[in-house]
Amino acid sequence: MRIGVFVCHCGSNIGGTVDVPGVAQVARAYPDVVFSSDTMYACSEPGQAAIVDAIREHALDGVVVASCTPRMHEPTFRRTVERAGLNRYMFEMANIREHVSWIGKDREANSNKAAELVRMAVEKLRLNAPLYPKSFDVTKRVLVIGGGVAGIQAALDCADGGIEVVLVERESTIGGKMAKLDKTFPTVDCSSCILGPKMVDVSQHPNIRLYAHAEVEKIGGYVGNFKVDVRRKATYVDWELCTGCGLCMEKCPSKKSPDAFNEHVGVTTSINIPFPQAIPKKAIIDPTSCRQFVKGKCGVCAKVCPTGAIRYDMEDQVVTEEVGAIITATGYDLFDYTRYAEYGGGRYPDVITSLQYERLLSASGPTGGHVKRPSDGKEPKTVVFIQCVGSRDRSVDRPYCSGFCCMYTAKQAVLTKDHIPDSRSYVFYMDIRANGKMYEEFTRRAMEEYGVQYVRGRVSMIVPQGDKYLVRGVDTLLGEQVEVPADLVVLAVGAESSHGAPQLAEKLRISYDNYGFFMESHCKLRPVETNTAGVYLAGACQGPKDIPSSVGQGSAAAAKVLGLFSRGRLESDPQISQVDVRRCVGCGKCITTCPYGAIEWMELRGEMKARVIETVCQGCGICTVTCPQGAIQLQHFTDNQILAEVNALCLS
Amino acid sequence: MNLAYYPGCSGLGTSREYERSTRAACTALGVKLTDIPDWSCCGSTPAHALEHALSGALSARNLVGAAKVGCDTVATPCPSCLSNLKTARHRMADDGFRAKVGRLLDQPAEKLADLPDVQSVLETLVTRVGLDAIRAKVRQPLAGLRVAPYYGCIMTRPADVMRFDDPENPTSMDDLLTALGAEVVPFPYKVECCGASYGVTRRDIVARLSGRLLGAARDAGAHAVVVACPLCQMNLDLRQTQVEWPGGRAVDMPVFYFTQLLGRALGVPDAELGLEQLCVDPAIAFRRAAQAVAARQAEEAALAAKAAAKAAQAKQAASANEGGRA
Amino acid sequence: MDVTNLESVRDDDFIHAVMEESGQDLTHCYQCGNCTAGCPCGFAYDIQVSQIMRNLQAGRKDKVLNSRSIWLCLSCSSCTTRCPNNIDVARVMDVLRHIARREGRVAERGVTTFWDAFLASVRKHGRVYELGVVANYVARTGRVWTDIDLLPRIAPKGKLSPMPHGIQGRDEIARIFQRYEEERTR
Amino acid sequence: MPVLKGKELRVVGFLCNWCSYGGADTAGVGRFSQPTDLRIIRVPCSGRVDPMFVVKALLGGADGVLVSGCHPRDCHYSQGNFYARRRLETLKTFLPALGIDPDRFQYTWVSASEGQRWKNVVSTFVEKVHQLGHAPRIEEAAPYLPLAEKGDTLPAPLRPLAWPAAGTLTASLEQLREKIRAALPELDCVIGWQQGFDALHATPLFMRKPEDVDKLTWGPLNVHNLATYLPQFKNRKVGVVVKGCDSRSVIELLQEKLVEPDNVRVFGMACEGVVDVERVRKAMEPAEGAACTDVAPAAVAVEGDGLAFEGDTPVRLKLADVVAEKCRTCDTPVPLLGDVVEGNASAPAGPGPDAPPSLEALDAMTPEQRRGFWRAQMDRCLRCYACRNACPMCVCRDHCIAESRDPHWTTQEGNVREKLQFQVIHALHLAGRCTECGECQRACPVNIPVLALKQWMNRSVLTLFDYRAGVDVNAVPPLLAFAVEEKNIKEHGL
Repeated sequence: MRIGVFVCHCGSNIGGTVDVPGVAQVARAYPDVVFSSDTMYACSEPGQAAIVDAIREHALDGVVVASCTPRMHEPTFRRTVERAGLNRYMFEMANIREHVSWIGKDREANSNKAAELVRMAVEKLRLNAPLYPKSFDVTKRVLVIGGGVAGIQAALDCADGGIEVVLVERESTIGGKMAKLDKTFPTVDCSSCILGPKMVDVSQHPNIRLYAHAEVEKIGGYVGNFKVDVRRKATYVDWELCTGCGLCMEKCPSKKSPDAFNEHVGVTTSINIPFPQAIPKKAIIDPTSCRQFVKGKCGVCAKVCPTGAIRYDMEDQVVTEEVGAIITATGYDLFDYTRYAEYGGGRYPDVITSLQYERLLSASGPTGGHVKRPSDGKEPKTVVFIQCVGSRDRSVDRPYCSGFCCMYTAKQAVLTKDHIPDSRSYVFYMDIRANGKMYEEFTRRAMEEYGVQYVRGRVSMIVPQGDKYLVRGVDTLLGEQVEVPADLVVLAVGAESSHGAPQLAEKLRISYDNYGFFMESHCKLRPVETNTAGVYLAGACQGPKDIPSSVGQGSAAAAKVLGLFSRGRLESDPQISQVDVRRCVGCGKCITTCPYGAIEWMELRGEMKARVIETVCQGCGICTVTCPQGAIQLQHFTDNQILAEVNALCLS
Repeated sequence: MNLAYYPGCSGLGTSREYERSTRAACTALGVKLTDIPDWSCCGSTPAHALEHALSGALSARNLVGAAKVGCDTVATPCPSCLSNLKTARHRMADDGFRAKVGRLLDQPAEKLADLPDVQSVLETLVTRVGLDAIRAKVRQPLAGLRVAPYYGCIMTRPADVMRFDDPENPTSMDDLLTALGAEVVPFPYKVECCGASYGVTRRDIVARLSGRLLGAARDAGAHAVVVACPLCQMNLDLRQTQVEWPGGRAVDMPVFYFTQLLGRALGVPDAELGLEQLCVDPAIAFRRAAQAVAARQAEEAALAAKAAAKAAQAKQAASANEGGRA
Repeated sequence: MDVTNLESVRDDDFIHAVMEESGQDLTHCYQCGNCTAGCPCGFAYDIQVSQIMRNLQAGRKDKVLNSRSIWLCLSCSSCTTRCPNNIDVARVMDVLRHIARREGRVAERGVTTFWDAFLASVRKHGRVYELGVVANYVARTGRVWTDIDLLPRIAPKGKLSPMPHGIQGRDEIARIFQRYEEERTR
Repeated sequence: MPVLKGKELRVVGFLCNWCSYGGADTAGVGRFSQPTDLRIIRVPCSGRVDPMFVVKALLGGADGVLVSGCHPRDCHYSQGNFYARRRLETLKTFLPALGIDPDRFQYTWVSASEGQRWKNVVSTFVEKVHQLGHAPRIEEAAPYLPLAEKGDTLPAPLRPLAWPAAGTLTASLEQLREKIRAALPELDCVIGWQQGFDALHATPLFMRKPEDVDKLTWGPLNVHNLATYLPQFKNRKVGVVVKGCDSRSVIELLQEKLVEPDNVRVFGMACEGVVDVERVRKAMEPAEGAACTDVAPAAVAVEGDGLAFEGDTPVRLKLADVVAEKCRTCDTPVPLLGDVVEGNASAPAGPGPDAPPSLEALDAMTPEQRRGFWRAQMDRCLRCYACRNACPMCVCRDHCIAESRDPHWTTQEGNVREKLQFQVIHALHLAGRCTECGECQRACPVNIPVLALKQWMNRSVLTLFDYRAGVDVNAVPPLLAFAVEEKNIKEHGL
């Protein structure tokens, strides 16, 4: 083999503490090394040109570059050697910057270490073999999990991009949390006015198939070819027939059913359509409260339904969909504020959550948009908002900032003034986090134009006093204890991961953090990708997000999917395991341990052998360690290649 | 389960009635209490405010004593003692602390590694005897008595040390009193501090804090406050004449130990419960309760009468018609 | 008010001492003020508890140890219970008292005098002798009228025992105090 | 270029590409100064780190080896570090058997963002290694042979032994022959024992015709574990006669699908223990210098609790004195599966598990002695691979990596390091699979107590995963599985 070694100064980054020419000179003595030189910036244009020239001039068939971390420039140099006609895997890097020059000052020790790292790289390279990526077909359909604003955006962008979309929503209508909001910051425009049209588009788009009141049950396959089982939960109404006329709601005799859409402010009928703009606008029966199910007799809705759509005997149904990519947009849930006993732990009727307050403010809400106290229906004159309830609080294991509470609180305070001009609002806050376009200006307006009283400090406890609530807190800027007799207290509850998120993550084989939020590939540079190829993230399932960033991510994820599908076929990374059938004795240990189910049985002349499904294998190498015969080897990280490195260090 | 009993110093003095009623109630419920031989003071606040190891040593001595007589659990009526004993035991997990205490007690530290568990008499009653058992034994329910349950600030806090009930909104005493037939008023200041031992040195503090508590009880329409802490009882009862009543409106607010009401409901003679040793006359509470009951009965009677009258009228009218037709 | 030179007022040893003895990480405090908000005794403090915490972060030893607040803390644990950062604030206050006592700084003499009287009684009898404590306190402070108004209320109840309840292990207790003092002076 | 100076030690690191390698980069970007001793090998996942790489490095002269992966649950490949944790922990508990200080090997978790943590990990570990100093090389250790005479196995402390007591199990050979004759028609062959070249040696018998069955023998001389032959009969119907211990090997083979349940017919005999031929010879050796073959007896008969040897000098030996090592700790005299001839129902259970003699002896040694011990033993190793060929679980056969070039785990050099490397490979490959049938040791022509290594490994596996091989056909071997929270593995502070 004819190997060329290039040792990089990286300006003074490496040259400063490593004898770079010395290392290059030592490398010349290494086996199969026919050319070795130092270079100022290997990654620079001239640097790469030098490599290309050397390859041609010295007929090199392998290249080692000793410079920065391969996590930085391996792809760069692989392209370089490819330009010179080498296979991109006939290349190795020695990391003599992050792992040498930057962590020690001892020039001599550094130079030694650098020389040895080069030696290791050379020894490995000697055993490298050209690898060629395989390509395979792609099912150009995408599954979007979650029909909140992020999921809606992703679905629409994909659909407009011309690919089929399967949108799965857990609730009976799409719209998510945004559909429950009255207005949105910082422009205070009506939430349903801007979301409604998008929801309609979803329902009418020829490329979108919507499964509402459904959940993802099982996910198999791999990027380009996923197989997904979707459980369509029984609605007890045949949606093919239901016209959403709402007659059943008018006539339904059991009117005490929990009203989930209105955050349990008030109650609703057992058969209902959550709200006028619901998509799909179809009725659904709540069997936990419906008389037909509880008492076994009623049947009113069945009688009145003009299209005879009621089906009390309906059962769940599982459908299978084939898709090439998956976008998760499962959003968030609200922190359970009843864990704060000092705030009444749910015992005080007029201490409510911010989302409940949205419903009170909303014209489509239970009070028709008139702000009334749940307890006595009176109009509150003094409203206290408490921020960071379940955010930035280690004591309830919610140390993170939920991000959007500061802004929606300011908005709600502003709206309160609009609804009740003679009211006064207080906001207890720790810091105002308004880092978005026009956000800071908005909170300023709340204070300056709407006279919202911002009090810097937490609230210690809420005490009922007559028909008011004494809010006892602190004004840390005054350095004094303060109290406010309030008519209504609104808790700015923080965001937590959507319930069931970890279970879904397991199905998707993506990782999630301690709080159940999904992990992105890279917090800065790959924010909507996951470490599982073909699975993308959008919106608050990755961490608390406001509407603009959720929508942004929805589009970003869609762009990723469209990009993925823009190629007719996908290339698979050739750094995957390969079975030497001559050595394989068919014990199946590799099949047992593979986390991806990427190894299958195959019969060869009457004997069972293992076979790697190239498109599924992710190249972890667990199987290689499992196989006692060393019959299954992870390409580019074979036993021999790693042994060569070990021996280069130990035996030499 | 052998239960050791640690009365606490005030049980020999200002809270004799707590001590007496506790023993009486426990006897009535068949809870056997083994006194810790030659028990000593836990050092209370003055000790832990001076040095944690000193407080630890004074407390540990008693826990060791309890272990000596073969008890695995120590029960004490006084939250201050409770807090010190529990904290001492809690901190023994730390080798450094244990060693220090060992030196003060002049005992090998490992002897302190595994000390008996500590709990309040309240906890003993609600968890070991159980509300159902108690309910079954009630002879004269506290009908009509509206009470404000006041637990005091350290009975349940800090939560990780005390490990009993909710630190912010405890309900064990509420449930107990309800089981006894009393009516528990919503009382938001269950764990708010009364001013503790500052009565002597900073009367103003106690006057204000205890005043707020009594005021809240008054406004909640309580006939009496029920406490589980000698210090609280002293501040609310003995010092009731010193407190600042919110709105300046003072009332006579009897302050019971929960064990006294428990005993009474179980049919223990008042004499054994030391009711006469309360400063604000307990009779006031019972009188109010009686009045409440009477009022309610009167109300019900009136309603009944009304209904009867209506019925009679109807009947008359009916018969009149009959006559008319005849 | 004078300008505070953060460099010159900062006493790192003090910060470390407090962290060490209380086992609490002061850097966890982000000044939400919840401790102050819930402190029943805040009205009597000269420095609110959250500001005590802030001053601790700034390492202002004198400011903290000379405050009245640390002596007026009722040890009710409201602050500890509600701290969003799981800081045992009450314990920090305790530790501040320890350090202050060691350095002989006491801004609320009355309080410590009462405590000393209390402990003296424990040391002497093994259990607290209430009348003795009050008498001792009155003697040391000369506040002869302390709670005189309560006498007619309590006297007839026959609760105050005229004599201390000494225990056999008296000297045992005394030795505990003795060793404590030796440790301290060492 | 200056050569490496004495101040540095040889520390090898295996880092996963996604977390720890990134963490090391982060540390570099943060300019966190670290000891220069460490040399990092980049692998895709900690699950790719074969424990044998670590052994290779340590035997090859590394003073310390550090493996680092993603934190549990954060594995880029979702499960790699879970498998790694089990494999590496097992290795860590095994190293002392070779006299290698387990502190020289450490594994831990560092994420790509934890630059500071990486610095600490490296500093702490390298400092630890420096405390331990240069790693003593096994091939340089002073030979240590605690042996009575040459050719002897380990000095097995001969405790008074109730078990095995001949005659307690009156298993009837005739019954067995009947069963076999009955089954023979639908079987290609049934494997049993027959008398070998002399009365002292039994040898495998392959019965195909009814008359072959008459040659079948039974008794304490049936030392071979016939399960070893089963894999060769793959896809053919075959019967096999097993002792209690042999039956565990069959179970293991079934569990690993190396033989098909429908193709194997198991005939079990309740066992009374087998002899250690070496001991018998020794016991019978008449005079100094007489060669072993001289003492070959004309016939051997079981009499009560002993064996009677007829010949020029008749000898009677108590079975307990010449019994094979494995029988001393046997707790499965009656086969666990198959068509078993129970014999006497009142079969006494074995003596139960107490440390096997070889293991006991190994335990008794200091690390230094162990190095010397293996050095001396490996000097004697002929590298004939009889141990492997006799092992019922060594199913790779001619694919054994001991002789392959790809992968090239051991060279053909006849030195201590390479020989020991093979023994370690054998032990590691048997982790959670070995039933301690002892064939490896019995087969060794120079009596190297190689079984001790497997016994040590089994003990580790038992304590770490409370798992025993060859008991349950449906069990999953611990190293082919993992638990998100490992009960008996506590992360090592780094």
